[in-house]
Amino acid sequence: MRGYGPIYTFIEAYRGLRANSLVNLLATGTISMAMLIVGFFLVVFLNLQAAVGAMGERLEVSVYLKDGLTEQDKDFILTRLKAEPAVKKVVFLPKAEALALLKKELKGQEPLMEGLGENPLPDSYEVTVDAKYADAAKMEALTKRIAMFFGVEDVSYGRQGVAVLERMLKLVTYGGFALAVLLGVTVVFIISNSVRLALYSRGQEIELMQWIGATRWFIMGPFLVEGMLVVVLGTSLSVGILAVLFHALPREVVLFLSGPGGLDFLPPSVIAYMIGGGGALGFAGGLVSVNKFLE
Amino acid sequence: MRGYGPIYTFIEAYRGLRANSLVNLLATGTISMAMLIVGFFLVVFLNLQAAVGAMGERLEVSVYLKDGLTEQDKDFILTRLKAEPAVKKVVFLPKAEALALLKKELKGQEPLMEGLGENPLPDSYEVTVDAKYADAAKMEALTKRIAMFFGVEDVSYGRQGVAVLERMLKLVTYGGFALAVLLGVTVVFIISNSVRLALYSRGQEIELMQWIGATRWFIMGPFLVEGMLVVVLGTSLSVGILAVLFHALPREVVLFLSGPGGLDFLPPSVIAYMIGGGGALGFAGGLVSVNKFLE
Amino acid sequence: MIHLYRVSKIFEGIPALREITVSVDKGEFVFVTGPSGAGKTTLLKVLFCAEHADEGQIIIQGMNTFRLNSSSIPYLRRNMGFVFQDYKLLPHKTVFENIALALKVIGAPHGDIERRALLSLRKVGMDKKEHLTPLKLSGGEQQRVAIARALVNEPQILLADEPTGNLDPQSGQEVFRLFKDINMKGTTVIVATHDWETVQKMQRRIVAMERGKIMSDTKDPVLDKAAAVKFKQEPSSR
Amino acid sequence: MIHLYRVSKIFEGIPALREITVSVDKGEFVFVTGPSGAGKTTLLKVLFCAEHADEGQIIIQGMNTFRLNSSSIPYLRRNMGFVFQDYKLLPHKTVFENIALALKVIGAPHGDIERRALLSLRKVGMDKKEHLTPLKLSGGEQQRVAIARALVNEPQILLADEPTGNLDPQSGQEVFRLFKDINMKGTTVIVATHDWETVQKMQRRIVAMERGKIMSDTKDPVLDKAAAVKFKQEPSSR
Ligand SMILES: Nc1ncnc2c1ncn2[C@@H]1O[C@H](COP(=O)(O)OP(=O)(O)OP(=O)(O)O)[C@@H](O)[C@H]1O
Ligand SMILES: Nc1ncnc2c1ncn2[C@@H]1O[C@H](COP(=O)(O)OP(=O)(O)OP(=O)(O)O)[C@@H](O)[C@H]1O
Ligand SMILES: [Mg+2]
Ligand SMILES: [Mg+2]
Repeated sequence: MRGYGPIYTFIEAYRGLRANSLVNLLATGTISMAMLIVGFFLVVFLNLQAAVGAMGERLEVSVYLKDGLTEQDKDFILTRLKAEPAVKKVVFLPKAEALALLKKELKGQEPLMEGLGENPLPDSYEVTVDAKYADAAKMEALTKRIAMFFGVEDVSYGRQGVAVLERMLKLVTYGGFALAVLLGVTVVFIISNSVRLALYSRGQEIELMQWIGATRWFIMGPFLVEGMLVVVLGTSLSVGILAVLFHALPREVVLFLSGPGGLDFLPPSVIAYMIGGGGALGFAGGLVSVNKFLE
Repeated sequence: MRGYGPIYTFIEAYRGLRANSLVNLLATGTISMAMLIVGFFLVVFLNLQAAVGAMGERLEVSVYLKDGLTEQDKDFILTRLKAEPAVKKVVFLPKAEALALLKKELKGQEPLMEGLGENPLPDSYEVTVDAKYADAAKMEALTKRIAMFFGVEDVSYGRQGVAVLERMLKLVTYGGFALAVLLGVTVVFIISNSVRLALYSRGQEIELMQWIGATRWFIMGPFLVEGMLVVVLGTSLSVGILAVLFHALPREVVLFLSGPGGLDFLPPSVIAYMIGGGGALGFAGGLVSVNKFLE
Repeated sequence: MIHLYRVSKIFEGIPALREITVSVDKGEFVFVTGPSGAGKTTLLKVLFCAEHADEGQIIIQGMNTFRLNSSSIPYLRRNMGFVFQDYKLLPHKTVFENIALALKVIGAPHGDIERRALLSLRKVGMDKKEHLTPLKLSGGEQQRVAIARALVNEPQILLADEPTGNLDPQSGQEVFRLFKDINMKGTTVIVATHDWETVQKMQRRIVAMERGKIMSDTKDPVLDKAAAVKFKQEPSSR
Repeated sequence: MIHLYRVSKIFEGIPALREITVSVDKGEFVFVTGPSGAGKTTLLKVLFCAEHADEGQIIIQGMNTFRLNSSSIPYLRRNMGFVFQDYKLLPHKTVFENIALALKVIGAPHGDIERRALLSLRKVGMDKKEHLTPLKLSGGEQQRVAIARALVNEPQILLADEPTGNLDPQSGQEVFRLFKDINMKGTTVIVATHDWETVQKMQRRIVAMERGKIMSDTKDPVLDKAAAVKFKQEPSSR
């Protein structure tokens, strides 16, 4: 094949794409459809992951202080809290501010507030816990420990929240993995099917090539490149459609769906992985099909 | 075609399916993929609609009563409330029960409760409004009217809730319609493409049939039936996959997603419509393709 | 029965038929000869309405083919049998199914199909291979199946394009004997062939073509005289 | 050069070749004849490694084809030209591209391709139609393109299956003249044909087959005598 191997391969692949435009259109459509699903779940997955991460960051414990502590007592508690490895941030919340916050929260139930004579709320330290400790057992241990500190009246945190967070993290991790495997298998199946279809519709050509002395690689090359191009095209198309759909999403839906970090589209690196991975799968799928066909 | 028309047509369609198994496999796969998306959105849409409906049914207005009203006063208010056409249901909530409810809601913030001497909450009527009145303007008018009643201290309802509900209803209606059109067009495109592909791969056969004196309908029949079968098969497959996925959904997700009515699968009537409609689309798509091909 | 008047067919600027005028009576047996690319296949295809003539008039069984709408072409074809130069057998159907299809298509009674198909296959000696697909047949066997298909409907007009090109002399002779029989029963037969020997031995009308024109016609004395020289040359040039 | 020893090929229980033993020397010119379905095509395909023989030994250019692994078959084929009975031209490529592909496939230098392809087409008189696709050619024209493709690589062995079935006598003669020329230059030529006239006129070795067996071989005195009767019959039965 002295010298014109790759050029020949690409020219033939391009001709193949044009000559079997209908087959390839259908294959590209199928693949972009599959990739659309992949992309859709990737968007959901990545956003969910970000949301879970953000939720972890907001993991807060309220440490209510007894009344009448001296500044020294309070500083001592602060120091001990900061010494805990699980603690990321500590903020002091005076009782007056706490009441203001509560009033805001209870908007529309003002009658309740009217009955309060003096501010019944205690001072508190609002502690932010590291996401690594988002685990029911660890949180329980931490709060028990803090509750023993001198001057601490009570410790409270969203027990339910932590449990939900924990399950969500598991769900996102395992569910995402299962989905990835399922969709990967589907994509490989579709691609190898499409390539086989393209081969099938050109069986005559392949047979003839074998009969005039063409080597295996000479025959296979264009088909593999063609399969790869179809996948890359289909994937790019799906990313494009997804981007259009994403930006056409009504504002209500975005607000409804978005986590604290807003709703993000696929980052470029993920898109690159999708296209690159798809191309590799297309090549591999093509290889399997062609080899079977040439037997 | 004296007598063996339909039998011949179905036998030939079945043979066609088997002979072009690869083409048909890809077509069936593509269609079931498309129908999977259609079905997925149908599930989401129908559940969302049910949820919105349920939310409408829970549209509640709290009518707080002044302290020290006589039973007669209260009865009079009740009668007037019931006379409002928008009102569906009225329940009396004594102040003691209201406090119990509040305590439950404020679980974890007990220190607040401790400061309360006497029950500061008023008695109230909890009014359920008909879903037809889930409209910001109408709600505003209604609450203004009720606030003027003798003995009523204040009226409150989830202003935000109503606005969200209104937008959601719009979104579900318009968005659902747009999606349906988009997916319908996609399905028609895929089907007519698949049929054309099947025709294309059997161009030789069709040409020959024309040359031995076959009429248009004799040639077209099996292809149309074949196209229809492919679509019906693909759709049934997609419903099956969807059902399996639906029942394999982790409990967490179901809880996370479900509205007050629980998460429901597609009702049989919708499945029947999907399959029937798909079959009709397949037939129509086939008709267009075959006619073009026979020119 | 068949009348062509100044019929021309042009493919991408190159004429394949140039003002062909020829008439064939009912029950005639006509050979069409001429070198490769002379236009024999094109002539037969035009008669079969498989190619549309660009100019001239074609009248078959009293019908002007230019005036036919496309939905009546199938019915015209049901009176004709065509042996294609490249057979055109369906590769995924068996020999029997290939023949049976030709009967089904014209709506032959269900019960008759098997009997008639096998009878036709027997005539060309292919009844023993009825269950094979054409890909498993030798060239000559495929050709005989194509002939059986053209004959199965007992057409009023038989058009055969090089029907013995892949047959050994003996099989070829049998095929011509078959054509003679069907001709005796009243079928008009038009055969395009290179088989000079048979053509001369059969003593039938010969239309010789070259570059899209009729060079000689043994039924037309004027043309025939003009081509006398050519005829004499033919055997020696072989 | 080519040795077959007790080669058999069975298709679904029916033998197409039965214990064929034959040798062809380098530079020989051999005709293979026999009735339709005798096994001529199968014999050529076995030589070409397009069909796998079920029994026996096949040695081509010193290589035992049973011992070849599949990746070296392409290289064996590069020394052979094959004219297929059904042409096997690619319908979506032009005549020129069909020929050029045969050169590309074996890695001919880029600059040579056009010149060699056109030269080969000119030899069969098809250079003027190089831009057409095979579907637009007449039967005989397609056959000549198939011949041009088999010759373009100047193969050491030429296998031609019924190469003149769709050609008029004159074109057919030119093709045989071409084969004679290439044979003179040292190429071994094996032709399966029904064209008795040419076969007898050419005065070359004749291998006659029937029902998968070699019935006579003009180079093998024993077989030849046994078949003498048959030969005498042949012309009269035509
Ligand atoms: N579809 C087409 N497009 C372009 N040219 C065509 C087409 N069909 C036929 N031709 C040209 O018309 C001419 C006559 O073709 P035709 O097939 O009628 O010849 P023929 O007499 O049957 O030859 P043969 O004996 O080789 O079969 C040829 O030169 C061929 O190239
Ligand atoms: N793939 C196959 N499967 C089954 N039978 C086959 C196959 N190929 C050939 N045959 C049978 O083998 C026999 C010999 O076929 P072959 O093609 O060699 O004959 P041939 O001598 O070339 O005949 P022709 O002159 O008609 O071309 C035939 O009877 C044919 O039906
Ligand atoms: Mg012809
Ligand atoms: Mg043969």
